[in-house]
Parts: sequence; C-alpha cells; structure tokens
Amino acid sequence: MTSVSIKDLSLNFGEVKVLKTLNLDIGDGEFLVLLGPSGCGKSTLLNCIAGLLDVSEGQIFIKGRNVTWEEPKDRGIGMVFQSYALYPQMTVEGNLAFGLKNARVPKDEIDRRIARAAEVLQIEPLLKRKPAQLSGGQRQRVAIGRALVRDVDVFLFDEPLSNLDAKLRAELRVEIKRLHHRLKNTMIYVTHDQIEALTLADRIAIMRNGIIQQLASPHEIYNKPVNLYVAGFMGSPGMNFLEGAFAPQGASELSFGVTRVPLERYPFVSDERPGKVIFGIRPEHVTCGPAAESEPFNTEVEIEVVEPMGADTLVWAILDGREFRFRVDGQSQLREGDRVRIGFDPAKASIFDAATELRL
Amino acid sequence: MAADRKPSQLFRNLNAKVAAIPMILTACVVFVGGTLWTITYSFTNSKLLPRETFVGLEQYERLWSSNKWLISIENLFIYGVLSLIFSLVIGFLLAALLDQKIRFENTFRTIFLYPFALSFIVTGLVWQWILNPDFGIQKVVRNLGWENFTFDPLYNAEIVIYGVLIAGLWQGTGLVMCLMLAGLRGIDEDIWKASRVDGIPKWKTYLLIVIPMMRPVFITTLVIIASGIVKLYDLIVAQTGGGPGIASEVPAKYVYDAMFLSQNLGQGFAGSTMMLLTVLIVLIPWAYLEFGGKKHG
Amino acid sequence: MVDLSAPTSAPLATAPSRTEAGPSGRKPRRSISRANIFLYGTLIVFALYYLLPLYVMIVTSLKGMPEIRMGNIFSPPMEITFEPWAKAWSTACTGLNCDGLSRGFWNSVQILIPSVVLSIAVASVNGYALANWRFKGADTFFTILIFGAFIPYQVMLYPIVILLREMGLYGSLTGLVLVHTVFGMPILTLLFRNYFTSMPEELFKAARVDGAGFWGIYFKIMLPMSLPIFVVAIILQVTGIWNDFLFGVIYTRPDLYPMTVQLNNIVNSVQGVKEYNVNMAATILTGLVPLTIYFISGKLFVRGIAAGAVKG
Amino acid sequence: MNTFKLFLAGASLLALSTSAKAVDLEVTHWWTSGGEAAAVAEFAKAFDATGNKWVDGAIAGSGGTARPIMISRITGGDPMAATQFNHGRQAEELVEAGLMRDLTDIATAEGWKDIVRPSSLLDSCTLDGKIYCVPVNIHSQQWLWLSNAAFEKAGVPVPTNWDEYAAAAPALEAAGIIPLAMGQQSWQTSLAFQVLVVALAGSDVYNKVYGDKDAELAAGPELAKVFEAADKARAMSANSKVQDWNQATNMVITGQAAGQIMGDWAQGEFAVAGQVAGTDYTCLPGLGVNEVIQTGGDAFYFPVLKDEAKTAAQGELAKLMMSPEVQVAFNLKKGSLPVRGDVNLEAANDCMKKGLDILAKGNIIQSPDQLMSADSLTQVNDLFVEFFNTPSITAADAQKRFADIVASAD
Repeated sequence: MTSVSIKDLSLNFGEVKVLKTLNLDIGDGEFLVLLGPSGCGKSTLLNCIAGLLDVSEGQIFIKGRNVTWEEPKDRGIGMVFQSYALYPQMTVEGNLAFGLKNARVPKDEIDRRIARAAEVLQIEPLLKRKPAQLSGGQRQRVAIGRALVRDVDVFLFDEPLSNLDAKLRAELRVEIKRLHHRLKNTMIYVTHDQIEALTLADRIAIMRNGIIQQLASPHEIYNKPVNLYVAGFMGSPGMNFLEGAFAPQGASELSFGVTRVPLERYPFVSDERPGKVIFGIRPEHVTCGPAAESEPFNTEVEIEVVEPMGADTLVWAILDGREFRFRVDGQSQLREGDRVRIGFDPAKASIFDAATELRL
Repeated sequence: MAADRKPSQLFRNLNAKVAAIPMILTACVVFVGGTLWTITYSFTNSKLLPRETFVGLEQYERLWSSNKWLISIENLFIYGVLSLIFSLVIGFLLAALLDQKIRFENTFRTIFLYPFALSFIVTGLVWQWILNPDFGIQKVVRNLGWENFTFDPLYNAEIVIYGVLIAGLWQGTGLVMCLMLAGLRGIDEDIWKASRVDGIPKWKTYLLIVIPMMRPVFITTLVIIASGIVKLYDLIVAQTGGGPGIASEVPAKYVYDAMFLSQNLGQGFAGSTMMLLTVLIVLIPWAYLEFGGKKHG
Repeated sequence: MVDLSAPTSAPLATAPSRTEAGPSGRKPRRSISRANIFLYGTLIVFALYYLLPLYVMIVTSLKGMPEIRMGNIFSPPMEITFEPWAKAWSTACTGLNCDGLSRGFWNSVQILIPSVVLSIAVASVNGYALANWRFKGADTFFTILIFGAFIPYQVMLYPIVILLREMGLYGSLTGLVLVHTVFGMPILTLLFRNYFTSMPEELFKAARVDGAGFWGIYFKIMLPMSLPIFVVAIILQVTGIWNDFLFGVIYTRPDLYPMTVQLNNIVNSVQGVKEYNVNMAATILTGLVPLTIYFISGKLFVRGIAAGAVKG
Repeated sequence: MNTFKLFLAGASLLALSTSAKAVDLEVTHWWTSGGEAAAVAEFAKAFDATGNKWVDGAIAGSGGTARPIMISRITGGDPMAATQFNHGRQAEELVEAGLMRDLTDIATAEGWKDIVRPSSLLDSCTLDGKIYCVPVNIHSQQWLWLSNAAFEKAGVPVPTNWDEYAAAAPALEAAGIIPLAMGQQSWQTSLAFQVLVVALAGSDVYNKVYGDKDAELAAGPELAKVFEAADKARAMSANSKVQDWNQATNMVITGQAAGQIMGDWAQGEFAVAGQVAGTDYTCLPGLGVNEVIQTGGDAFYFPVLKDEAKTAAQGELAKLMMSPEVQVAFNLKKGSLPVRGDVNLEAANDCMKKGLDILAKGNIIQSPDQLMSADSLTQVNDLFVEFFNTPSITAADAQKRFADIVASAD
C-alpha cells in the first residue's frame, strides 16, 4: 500500500509553472529524498504534500486517502523546518505539547507521548529549557520531537541540517537514519546536499525545473545516471566528461582524439548510435600505476595538479589534451609533471547522446 | 616614555564626541537643566515671575487639595490606561487583518494612518462637531427616528473623558497599527507554517506565539504611546476646553492654567514636577529593559 | 566542460492521467467565506470610523451657512460652493487683519524647512554616533534624552523662554527652529539609533578598515542606505512642526505666526454666528501639507517604521 | 507750479515734525469677535492717521489664550509695542519688574488725573505714584440682557428685576425657550455669580467678600441667599450648551433664550445684529435690583522699548487713546462706557445712557480683577464652572468651598 501518492500534480505561481504534471508514489516506511539545486521546486513539492500550498492541478493521497483539499493538520503529517521554527517563548516541553493541547489530547496521554519522544531523541534534560538556550543540534531534535509526539504517518524534512556545521551535520544525519529504522515511518526529506541524499535515502528523486529527472536507489542514481544532468549533479569531484564519437565500424569502439576505448563490456540500454556522444567516468573508478595494465582500457597521462585531501588525493591530469581527474591513495608520492599509466573498466562508465543527453 | 601610553579615554573617537555635542547639550542643559530649574522653583511662591521666596511644600499641599488637580489625575489615569489598551488592541487587530495578504492593503493602511498627519487641534475640533448634540451624531440618529437617543459625551461630566478617548484613538491608532504591522512582517515565515502543521488556529497562533515574539515592538510602541498620553493638552483644549465645568481637565492643562491664567508659577511647577514623577515611574522599567537588562555592544 | 543547462525532455513517459474521482486541483475557495466577511467587514467598519471626520470636514466646507444650520452635518451638500474655501484662505478675519490663512501659510513654510532639516540632521548624527561609536556615557545621555521625550511642553515653556532670552534668540525664527530641533530630538534619535544598529555590523567594520573616518562613513555608507528612516523622520517632523501651535505663538512675533495660529484665531473668533463651513475649510487647508507629504510617502513610511522601531 | 512744490515741502515737513519718522507699532489684544473687532479698527484708523502704522497682533480665545503669550513675550525680552490687559492686578508684577513704561509725564501733561472718572481706574494703573497704563473703557458686568421677543412668545411681560425674571422661568420653558443663556467657559459662570452677589446682597457685602476677603461673611446668611439664586440660575441655564459668550448672546438675539447675564460688551453683538435697545432687547443694570456700575474693562500697557522712535510713537498712541474723539468712536462700537467724564455720548443708545447716568450718580464698584489676584480669581472661576455643570453639588457645599477660597485669597 503506498504511503504517499502524487498524481499529475502541477503548481503555477501566476504564469510561472513551478511543478509540471508530476507523478510520484512513495512506499510505506520508505525514506525518499528530493534532491536538486535551489529553485528546482523540491521545497514547493514538500509544501504541497504538507498542504501549506494549494496545488493548481492533480491530487495528493496519504495512506490511500485523498487529502488534496485537507488542512495540514488533518493530513497526518509532521514537518521539520530548516530554521527549526520552534516557538521561542515556550519551553521545549511547551513546544512539544502545544499541538496536542490544541487537539484536546488528555493530559496523561500528552505526558506519555512527550516522555517517549524525549527518550527516543534523548532530550529529557532539555524539557524545561527555552529554545534560545539550546544548541543547533538540540533544537533540531526538538523540532523532530514536535512531529513525533503527534504520531504522524509521514515526516516531512525541509533541509533540516543546512544551518548546522559539518561535524554536527554528520552526527544528526546518523541520528535521523537511526530514527527512521526505529520508527519505520515514511519520511520525505528535501536537501541540496548529495551526501545526505546518498546516505539517508531508500530512493532519491533528482529534480530540475519542476520535473523529476530520475527516481531510483542511491546506488542506481550514482552509478547509472539516466541523463547528463543527473551524472553531473552527483558525486564530488564530479564525473569526467569527454566528448567523443563512435568509431566508424559499429559500436565496438569509442574514439576521442587519438584515444580508442573498447566498448564490448559496456551495458548499452538503447541501441541508438548517434554521431556525437559524451563519455563519462567517475574519478574513483580509475586505477593508477602498475595495476592499470590489467584494466580493459589503459593509457598514459601527464599530471598537471595534485590535491592531497588526507584520506585520498585527487589528481588533475591531461588525457589526450583533455582535463581528466582520478583519485589515488592518500600516501601517493605523485607530483606535477609525472607521466603515469591509468586505466578503467568501461563497464563502470556512462555514455550519453550529446544531443538528447540521454543515457545510451 | 609617556609618548606611547594609550591616548586618554577622552580623546578616543573624538569625532563622535564632537558630533554628539548637540545631543549632550540638549540632554543636559535643556532637559536636565530645565527640569531642575522647574523643581527648584516649585518650592517657591513665584507668581507671574519667578522669585526665590522659598515656601517649602506649600505648593504641593495646595496641589493635592485642589479638586481640579485630583480630577485631572483621575482623567489622565482613565484616558492613559484605556488609550494604551485600546490602541494596542485595535492597532494589533488591524495589523493582523492587513497582514492576511488581502487586496487594497495599501488603501486601508493609508486610511488608518492619515489622521496621524493632522494636528490634535484639528482632531479636537472635528470630533467636537461630530459629538455635538445639536448637529452631530445625536441629531442625525434622532432625525432617523430614535427620538430619545442621547449621545452627547462632551456635555456629560461623567463620560466626557471617553468622548476625548474616541478622538485620541482616532488620531493615534494608525501609528500603532504601522508599528504592529512592521513587527508582524518581521516574524519568520516558517513559524506560521509550523503552527499550521500543528493544527493551531490562526487566532491562537497570533495570541500565544506571535505576540510573545513581538515583545521589543510592543515595548517601543508603549514608549511612543505613553509619551503622547502624558503630554495630552491640545486635544482637550480644542475638543472640550476642560469642560463641562472642569470634568475633562488634564494635568498638562492644569499646569498651563496655573502658570498663565492664575499667574502662579509656583503652583504650575509643582504640578509639572508631579507629572515628571509619574513619567519616571513609567520610564525606569523601560530604561532598565532597554539598557540594563541586556548589556550589549 | 559540457554545457549542462540544455533542457531535457521528461525522461518518464507521460503516463496517462492517473487522477481518480474526488477532490482534485485547487480547492474551490468561496470568495464570500465566513472568514472573508469577518476580515473585510471589520476593516470596512474601521475605515468608516476613520473616514467619517474627513467626510464631515469636506462636506461641511462645501455647504453654505443656511444649509448647515438647517440640515445635519452628514448630509451631502445640495449646492456646492467654494466660497468658504476662498474666505478661509484669503478674507477670513482675525481681529483687524482680514487676510485669512494665507499670511500664516508662508510663515509655516518658512518655519518648517529649516526646522525639519536641522532636527533630522542633528538627530541622524546622534543616532549614528550612538549606534556605532560607543563612547563612555553615551547611553546615559541617550536615556536622559528619552526621558526628555516624556516631559510635557508646558513644563519646559518657561525655562526655554529664559534660555532663549539669555541667548538673545527670543522671538526670532532661529529661536523657534532651535526649539523644534530640541523637542524633535528624542524620538528621532531613538529611531535613527535603532535603524543604524540594525544595519549589518560588517559594513561599518569594513569601512573602518578602509580608513574611512567618522564623517566619511556617515556620508558615504550610512546616509545612502537610510532612505526609509529618513522618510519616517521627515513625516514625523513635518506633522509635528506644521501642526504646532504653542511654540509658534509663544516664541515668535505676529508677522512670523504659523498657519495654526491663524486657524485658531479664525475658529475661535466668532463674527456673530460660528461659521462652521469656513472653520472646516480652514482646518482642511491647514492639514493639507502634512497630508500630502504623508500620501506621497505612505508606503516608505511603513517600511521605515519597521526598520526604525522594530529592531529597537 | 512752484506753489505746488512749496506745498509739498511744507506737508512733508509737517509730517516729519509730528512723528519723527513713520513707525510700525505692534499691538496685541484679544478682541477678535464681532463688535470688538470693529472697535479696535477705530483705534487702528486713528493711529494710522498719525502716519505711523498699527500692526495688529490679535490672539483669539479670550484672555486665557492671549495673556500667556503676552507675558512670555514681555518676560522673554521681545515685547510688543502695546498690549491690552484688564483693569487690575494682572500686569502688577510686570510693572514691579520694571518691564512696563512709566507714562506719568504724559498723564500729567494731558491732565488725566482730573478727566478720568472714576479715578479708581487710574489708581489701578498707578504703582508707588507712577502711572503705567491707559484705561480705555469701562465695562460693567452688572447687566442682564433680555429678549423682548422671547417674553412675548411666552406671553409674559418683560421682567424689570431678577425675581420677576426667575418667576417667569417656568412659562418660558413651557414655550420651549431657554430661560437663561450661559456659555460653558469658567469666567462666564463666575461673572454670573458675582453679579448676583452685587444685586442681591448689595455692593458693600461684595466689597467685603471680594475686597477684604471676609470669610465669615462669605459663609454667612446673605451669601446663602445668593447661592440659592445661583442654584435657580443653574436650573434656568441647564440646557444652554454653547461654549463662547457671544454664542449665548446670539441665542438671546434669535429668541432661543430669554436672557443672559453678561457685561455691556454684549451690546456690541446686539448692534452688529442690528437690534435696537428698548425695542428688540432690554437691559437691566444690576439685575434691576441694585443699579450699580462696575469699573471692569481694559487698559493698554506699553512695555519698555529700546527703539527711540517707537517709544515716541507709544506716547503718541497713549495720548490718542485718551483723546475724546477716539474715546467716543471706540466706546460706541465696543458698547462700553468712556473713561473720560467730559465726553457726552448723544449717539449712545438708551442702555449706554442708563450706564452713563449711573456712572454720573457715582455708585460704582470695582471689578473682581481689581480686588483679587489672578490666582484666587481663577480658583473662584473654577469653583463656579464646576458648580454650574455638576448638578450634584448643592448650593451649601458650593458656599462652603467659596468661603475656603476667600479665606486663603490674596
């Protein structure tokens, strides 16, 4: 049974079409991440699901119930905002209880729920404090608690971690994951940070200009990007893109400049063979040094810049006159100007039609 | 070796101090100087011109035994409290309504604020005519049929101060509404979304969440309203002239009449010192909140 | 690098419409919903309460005296005459001089311009100094100043008469301008201080690093960015100074009396019967300048007040 | 041709000699209504004729609004050339402080001592033997103005004294006429009371209470009788809801009200409205009971000026105000009595004539301004405006409070 299902949803502010006939089904207990640059409509979609924005066309179902015209409070959803949106003048306990008191939930039930939420989020010592006295992480947990106590079916997160520093963001990311395992609720999470998406999501929906580019598991999206945009968006440092064309005799080889890449091992998904293509390979899929010999394709490149980053080192090199990046172990002694042999297995690569940018 | 000693406190940012001289002069010479001068002369029996024959607290005894003064204090209290409450309530209500992204917001806001541009004398005159039983509201309603409809506050000693209140509110709430609207627009949008998701009705969100958040705006507004109330004078002179009888007297008018009509400066200064005292009672908490409470900068 | 901005067609095949029966698309909001009635109803009722006096003033100022005596003040004028306006402006008598409000108008303008300019200049510098250049004791002076805002004018009348006499400025235009500057200073300084404290601190620090001095920063950085608060200050001062009667009449001579003195004389001197239409026309005329300034900059006023008062 | 040139030279010489050079004199006063404005015009016309220029500094809103402005201007060191005050002690301190010009030389030169009658007017202007002001008129408060038309409409003969008038009140009310018109300003209610004192208790009781501040007399039975009458007057004027005195007079002129207790300046309004004494309205000095004239009224003071030419022009104005022709022209318009005994006013209407022969007979009393300090007077005024507007205050408590004020008066 799908937890949240969106059918032909469109939303336009005046003439601007923000969401264009969008369809999405989210399974029960699934953790779906809406990923995309700012202005791609991901937050707007979340607000539509929450009922904070009236849709122009289409329907929204939660737990099979048509909630398109329902008020947010009747949709069984809880929402956590980027700015936490805690009520500043109330204590943590006040914040948690405010929604319940308003819904006339009996006192003892309120206390029970608060106790449970406090235990799950380890915020028992904070109940009597005011939001101003809490750290960013603690405030975020209280914001989650506010949805938790209302036993909602679906949790909505609107870039909750972007106000925190990197270290705290990593800690809270793990906590949210743990929370998801424990509660098994459906969660819809909006972010522009691909690390959060990759680590948290059961499935990721990459959005651009109001359209879902690809809806798939993190692994699928990272390794099998369905178009050039998704490929470019995921991964940092980003995928290497090399413009090239099929060698004249059939699809067995790809040529750019003087280099020839054998494609027997490449899993084609479409049988089109357009004139110009874009060949993509991720830096970490490239092996360097003596081991490169055994790769189906290997060549020699000259190193231009070396960027040591502690755990590993990113090397900027020139392959057949084009910029090419690959990753090596953190201890490597490579220096600018060295000539080194690199190689990769085309099976891990992606090829896109230069015109339609679609995966071949 | 004194050369490299840190320049004395006095000469640090000299420019700022020079630029602030007018403020310092005003604060010290005019306000402090003037107040001290008034207080000292409130202990003399100066008549038309100030003179140094000290009479101790005689002026104050006469002040608090004068019926006119007691009525003016009572009036100021009634007018002050009610005008504070009503202008805040009406101001906030109108601001909240205008905050609902309605059409014609600009026209409504202009309508509510234009009275602020008029002087108290104009306000007093117009409302005197409107509340006049012979050709104002009372006459209009009587022409419509309710024969014994009486609405003549300005001629009824018990409720004249409320007639003044109507005019005062008409003139003052516009500014309060603006301040409140400014405060509302300063609230983070997510707070509204959060409360809607929590299923809290709008009026409760305003009452229990937004108002507590707007504490600084309320304090500034209170200062501005209160400073207007204490100085209530022209509205009374223009609208009721202190009448009927002495029913709508206010301290500022008592002081003015004592100084110039009765040509008794001593009594006038005694009255004004009392007014300054009430101001201190209002102001000390504000000054504490503004500077004492949160040491900043 | 490859150009990524080229739009891509939707990868998912546009499935046939999946919407089911039941609520779909925008929720039909009845435009006459209960909430709307309450909302617009209250606003309109208050708008009437606010517009009533203006309506009465205009309507009565266009009626002849017989029509006023007979009808009630709310009925629209049967035959409109502009005679009361002409009389109020040019012929209404106050004692001997029968030149209406016109004499006072130019006096008021002559008083207004220097007073507004000086009071805003001084107050803005005060606010700026208080906000950014914390010197010892600055706050105590500021608190005294705010205390000054509360002192009723009547109390300060006498001391200022003496002060001006000692300075030899009594009865002169400069004297009156100084008085307006002094009494306008507290609230304006408060507004400017709040506004400048709400300005981002980095701006000020950056300018200091670039070596700009006290005045340099004031003119090059602070002034250009403070239009909203200047509008608020101008509106407050124009209404305050233009509408002032007490100072105008005590600190100047008859040939310098502002328009409000003429208004007071016209309204309070009764030639036989009280000419309400002339009085109202005179009242509107006197209120015209602050009203026009307010109408021109109403929007900026709200934005300015927001910055000036809220961050206090 | 040359005769013309000669004539020109002569004329300019003459002009030069009489007034050194034309000078603007700013004169402040609070006569801004009907008859008053016309009267002031007489002064201005006469003064302009001397080649100087009368700059009018009228301030509306009765003495209450004007006096503070005058006092501040004088004490502030930027005085006007001449200013109006009521007879009495209002400017006393200004004179003591040496801010007012000494007119004794002009007074002796013009022989004011023997032309000003009653001499008490000049006494109010003198301090340690020097004269500081020019009395210009005599206004007596002791008048009751009745509208003949109102009484005809009520079918009651026009009363000749207070008791008849009080008795006619019910009939007037029956005819829908307000028996007694009364403005809501404090000085008007207080004026009504002291007129009742003079009329019903007699001049010497008035002098003892207001002059000698005799508190037991103030609490005594004679005054109790007067407070009863005041209570009656209060009932009669219950619904006269006007503010200014001339609005009340206008109610009498138009017949809405039967009568008004007001000084003789009310005559100016009747004149402006074109009514004739005797036919349209009747005037009863001393409420028709104790015919007496009160020497209230106005005098002009001349602040000390540094400017030589202006000081000379001041003297000129002072002389001019006292001259017979100006006295006649001014008082006729103002409806007051001239200060010069040697002037006959044939053009005066019969009410002024009544006043003149009472003046000639010499039964004169001083006005409260001359007897009491402004401070005590304002307290009395406040008491009576409160009394007339608060029915709950009985005549007895009003009398008690009046006695307290008199006890502490100076």
